[in-house]
Amino acid sequence: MIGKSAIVVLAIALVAASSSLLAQGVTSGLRGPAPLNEEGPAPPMTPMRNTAEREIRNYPEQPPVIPHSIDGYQVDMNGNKCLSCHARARTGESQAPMVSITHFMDRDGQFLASVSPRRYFCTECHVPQNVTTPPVTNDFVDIDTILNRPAPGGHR
Amino acid sequence: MIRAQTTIDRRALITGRVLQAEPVVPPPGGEIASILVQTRPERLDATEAAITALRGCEIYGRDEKGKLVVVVDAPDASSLGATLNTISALPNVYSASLVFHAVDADNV
Amino acid sequence: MSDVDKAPPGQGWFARPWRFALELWDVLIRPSSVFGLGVLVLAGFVAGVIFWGGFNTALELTNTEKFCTGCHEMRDNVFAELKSTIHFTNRSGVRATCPDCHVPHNWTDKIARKMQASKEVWGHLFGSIDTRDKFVDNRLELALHEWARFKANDSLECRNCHSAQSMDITKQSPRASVAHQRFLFTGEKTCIDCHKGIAHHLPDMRGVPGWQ
Amino acid sequence: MTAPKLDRRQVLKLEAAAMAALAGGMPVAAGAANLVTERAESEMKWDKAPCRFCGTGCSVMVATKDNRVVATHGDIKSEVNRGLNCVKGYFLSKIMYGHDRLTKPLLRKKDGKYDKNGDFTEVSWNEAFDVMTEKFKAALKKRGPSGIGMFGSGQWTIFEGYAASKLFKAGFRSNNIDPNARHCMASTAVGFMRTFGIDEPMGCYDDIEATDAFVLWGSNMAEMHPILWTRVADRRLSAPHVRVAVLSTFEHRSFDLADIGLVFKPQTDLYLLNAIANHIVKTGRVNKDFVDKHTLFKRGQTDIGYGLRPDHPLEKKATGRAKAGDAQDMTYDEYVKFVSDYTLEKAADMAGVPLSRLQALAELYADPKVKVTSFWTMGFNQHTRGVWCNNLVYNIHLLTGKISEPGNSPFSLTGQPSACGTAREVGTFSHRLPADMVVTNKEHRAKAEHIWKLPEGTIPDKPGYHAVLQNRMLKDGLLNAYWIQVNNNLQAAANGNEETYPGYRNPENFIVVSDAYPTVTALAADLILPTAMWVEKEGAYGNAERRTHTWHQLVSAPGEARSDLWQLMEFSKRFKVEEVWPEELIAKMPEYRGKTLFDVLYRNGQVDKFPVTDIEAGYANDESKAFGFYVHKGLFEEYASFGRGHGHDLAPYDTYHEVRGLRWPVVNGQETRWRFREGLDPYVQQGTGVQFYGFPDGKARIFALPYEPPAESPDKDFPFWLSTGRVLEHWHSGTMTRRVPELYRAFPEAVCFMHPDDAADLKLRRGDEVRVESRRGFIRVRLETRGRDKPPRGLVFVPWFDESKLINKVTLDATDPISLQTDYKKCAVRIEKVTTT
Repeated sequence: MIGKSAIVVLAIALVAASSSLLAQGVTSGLRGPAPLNEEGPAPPMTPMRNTAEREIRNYPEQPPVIPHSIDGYQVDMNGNKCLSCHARARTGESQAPMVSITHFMDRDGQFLASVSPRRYFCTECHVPQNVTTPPVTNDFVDIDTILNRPAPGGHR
Repeated sequence: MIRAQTTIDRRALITGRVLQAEPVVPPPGGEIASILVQTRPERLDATEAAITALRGCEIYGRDEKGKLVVVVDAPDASSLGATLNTISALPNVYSASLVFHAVDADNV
Repeated sequence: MSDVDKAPPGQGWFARPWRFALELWDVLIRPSSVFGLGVLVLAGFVAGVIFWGGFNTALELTNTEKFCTGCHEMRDNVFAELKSTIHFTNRSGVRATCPDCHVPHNWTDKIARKMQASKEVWGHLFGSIDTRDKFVDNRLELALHEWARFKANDSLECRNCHSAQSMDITKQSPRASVAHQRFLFTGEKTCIDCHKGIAHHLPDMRGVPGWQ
Repeated sequence: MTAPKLDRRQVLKLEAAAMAALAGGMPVAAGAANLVTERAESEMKWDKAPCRFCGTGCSVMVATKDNRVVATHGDIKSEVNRGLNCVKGYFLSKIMYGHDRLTKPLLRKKDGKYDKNGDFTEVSWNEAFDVMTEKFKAALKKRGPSGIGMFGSGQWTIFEGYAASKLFKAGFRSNNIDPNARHCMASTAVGFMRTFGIDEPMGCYDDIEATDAFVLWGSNMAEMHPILWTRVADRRLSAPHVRVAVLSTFEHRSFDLADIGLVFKPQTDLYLLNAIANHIVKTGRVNKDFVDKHTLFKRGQTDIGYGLRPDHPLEKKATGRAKAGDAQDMTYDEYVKFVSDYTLEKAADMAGVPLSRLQALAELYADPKVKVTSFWTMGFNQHTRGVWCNNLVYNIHLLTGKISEPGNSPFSLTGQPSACGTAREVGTFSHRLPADMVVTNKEHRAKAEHIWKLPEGTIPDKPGYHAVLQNRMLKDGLLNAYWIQVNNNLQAAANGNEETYPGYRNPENFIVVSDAYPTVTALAADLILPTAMWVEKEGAYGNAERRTHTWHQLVSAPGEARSDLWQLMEFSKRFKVEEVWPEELIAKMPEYRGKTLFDVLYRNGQVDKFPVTDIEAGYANDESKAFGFYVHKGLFEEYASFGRGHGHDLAPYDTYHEVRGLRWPVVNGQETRWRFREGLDPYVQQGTGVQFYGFPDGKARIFALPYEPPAESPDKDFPFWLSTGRVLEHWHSGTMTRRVPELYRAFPEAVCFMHPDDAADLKLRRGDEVRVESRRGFIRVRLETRGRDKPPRGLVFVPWFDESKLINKVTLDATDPISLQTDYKKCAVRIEKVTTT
């Protein structure tokens, strides 16, 4: 399946490259092979990563990405599906990681008994991940790599 | 508290870690948090002493205007919360704000 | 029949059918002089099958998604919500229709549920849920009924398709696999305990066990 | 086993301590002695900077080590975000490190010299500027100042926008400079000027914690202004009496918090707004005292057209086109009669919304006891009647007197980090000058010329080409040398297939693009200049609540990348006054003879007033090092002199490096949170109570403006409405966010959101590849019938962040005729399945 679509993409790339009047020494991986005045095919939609493994973070302040699918999760005035597993009172049963207690602080720094309403909409900061490889890589280097030391808090 | 688990942990089963020789233990506590405490400047020493006496609390900074940087190392989140509440309830403490929280969960 | 036809006009609405009934009774208790007993028994059986079949067909007609979504209350609210869920579209195209989940499959429960449903017809006629806002106001009550039913019958309608026995946990995501082993297979929880809101939007969940 | 673990925990504790010390503004003292070495070696430097993305203007703390950004997090000291960031903000640390960062100038060359159809070839800055200078001089010679132009941005720093505006309007004497804020904020800016005579919101974000009701008009704050949404959610969920109303043409994430959700038919917002005003009048809830004292009534020009090319049939038949912005005086009674046609019943019917909900919404505004904050963004602004929408929502707030006090606030949110700070306040629009002045006003020009020490008559008196017109002029070959900075207009401008792309590739034109990455706009250019971004330079932004905030340069730009500011100033050295000014102008100031534009504009005794030693110790400043003076401070102070004493007062430059921004006017060191109200705004005269001092009479304008249909509506050939917009995880054209792996994976490619029943009718299913096609162009995209956006039947939504699916080839370049801003929310398309061969 993947191989097949890769061949299709490659073929289109070849056609595009040979037919384009604008032979460009610079390309954009994000644009893909289609010339600017044409539109290429849309690759198939990718599934959400759906595991229980936590992703490594680059620094402690980075919000963890969601390693599982949240398709159909309701987070609104009626209820918060995320908290039905990740809330402090629920983690014993669900075995899900508890929300960090930083989430219990309100805007004025007061410590509340439960998650602060300002943090209610989880997906403002935590996002699920599609199973796909970004066409452009990123050269960010974290402090631990710079200092060549073990990550001070890889898993949180 | 850390205790060795005798039965097979399901998570370990799923992740395949059950095959490793080491006994599977629940993640060691290691809840690290820093708390910024504002106290009455003239009672700074007393407050500092009171906080140092609390389990897992260390003072990492102080300033004469009555501020203290407290780093807490707690075994779990609820004792962290308890510590925070204890500090804010100390006499002469105006406010105790949690600034940073992370879990040093070494389960690799 | 001829008597009825000849009945003088102007007689009361009660007298006519009454006389007809008496006459019919007369005919029915008189032994047949034309058909044999076997024929009669067989005919009675066939008639019974037809009658029963008709009843059941009619009942089953009310047991289709088309019937359910014939009312706008259902079509514009719960059915519209279903459309964006896994029970409407999924990888294998096996989908659940309204009665699959909401009508008990065994007969006595089904009839009981159908009798309850007459209340919904009443509600439709009198417009108790004729706007989205009214539906939303009543959502908690409606949902509580269904949750209670699922809880009481151990999520029977779920299990008609999702048999715990037939689950291959190696094909499930790690999270689902762990949860099913721990709660479902041990009987500690039933499907609806964790899967509320899987096919429709949730009502206000404050106070519902397991929710914040 | 145990040794490395101990280290890890200690490192973590040190980080925790550093964070708390930072929050408390204290130096970090070492903990246990054995940690000192570890600390010294591992210490990161933490500095503040505003977020690079939207107009919310969150402050972030940026950690650097060895000349690299290694971490970022929300700034606890910032009033705006109090320690929070949205997912984009948390990943700011990675935006500069996309693997394909541009590090050398690239020129299209064939056989060793420039050729429009050549391949991009690395060249030196010198060669790049040589060719560019030649092309600009040729265009100036051929067509005069109208032959050159620039397209800038609300992402320019204040210094960059100011330097560019000065270079073009004064140096080259061309008003053909416009920011991409034209696509974003123009309707709001013009709306403010029209109603209040002065730009930008009277309130501030503090309104959120003070209000009883939020009304979102065409704003999906949950995705586009996430941190403000956390404040709205906080307010709604912690104060049970608070209500949230959300209005949109499709259901989106903000509806998750809505008490009153209204999905209305496109364009009928005009109807709803007038109906609410009518409801207020009819139910006797007009605040008569306020209206009498502080407002005037105006009847606006109608039938004003759609900003299309003049030969378009719609323009030919629009009778009010020539005087679109005009208005006549009217009385209160005439206004009452005008709105009486707009009943709630009719409006509900027109808009296709439940009457009960519309009544509930109208009551929020009408009830004198309920404080209301209205928020709006692109649903109002990207609208062929965008200025009208802005005026109409002010009507409602003015009729009830719910304005200029905590919690009562009509508030336009901005999309870009410095749409307010740079585009509007600096005045980089083709018709504006700093501090709300305009090029068409002789006194305003004279004032600018005076401050800039230029001869009278330097600044041209006609507005230049605005954003959409620039593309048309490029295509028509009337604009021949064109410089684009900090934006991606090939992806962003509507009708890209018929206007933008042919314009850029027109053989008569030379297109320069300054960018950090090879965007589609850069790929369509002739010269690409590698550009420093965000904390690779010193900067200043102005957010949506009038907050000006600055940052220091924290790391160096990679390779030969240079900031936009350096590029502008360096380029100005290549023009002698004689080459760009007519003799009679030079004769007025002969001392400028023989000087370069750099000398005249930036070495004028003001911009170069502050020595490099004024730069705070410990910070690099590449531009100042290059030019030999503290460029940023000089530009800022000269710019600030426009507004000081005129309601736009800025604090001394150095102050901004110490604080998390200040909201102008800053008078006697105090920022202003609510304008126009006595006691809250120092500019309001004592005894007036409220004074809308933007107009000399101190009164705001209430406008009678009718419903008029959109430029293009669905028909049998093109049966669907197309609305475009953004998603949470990507910012604008995705240039930065799609290069962050976590954000890319969160929303990898654009999809077409459609109602499941529409999909079923078309025999389409989720995941099918479809063509979204209009009269102008098409794209191919996958169909989505689930997920965060839920369009009603008959409407599809396609986000525009994905450069592999240029949805703006499909959109229509119709604009609001007054603000000249494009309507990206309404055009007609058809959806067809792509049959794979």
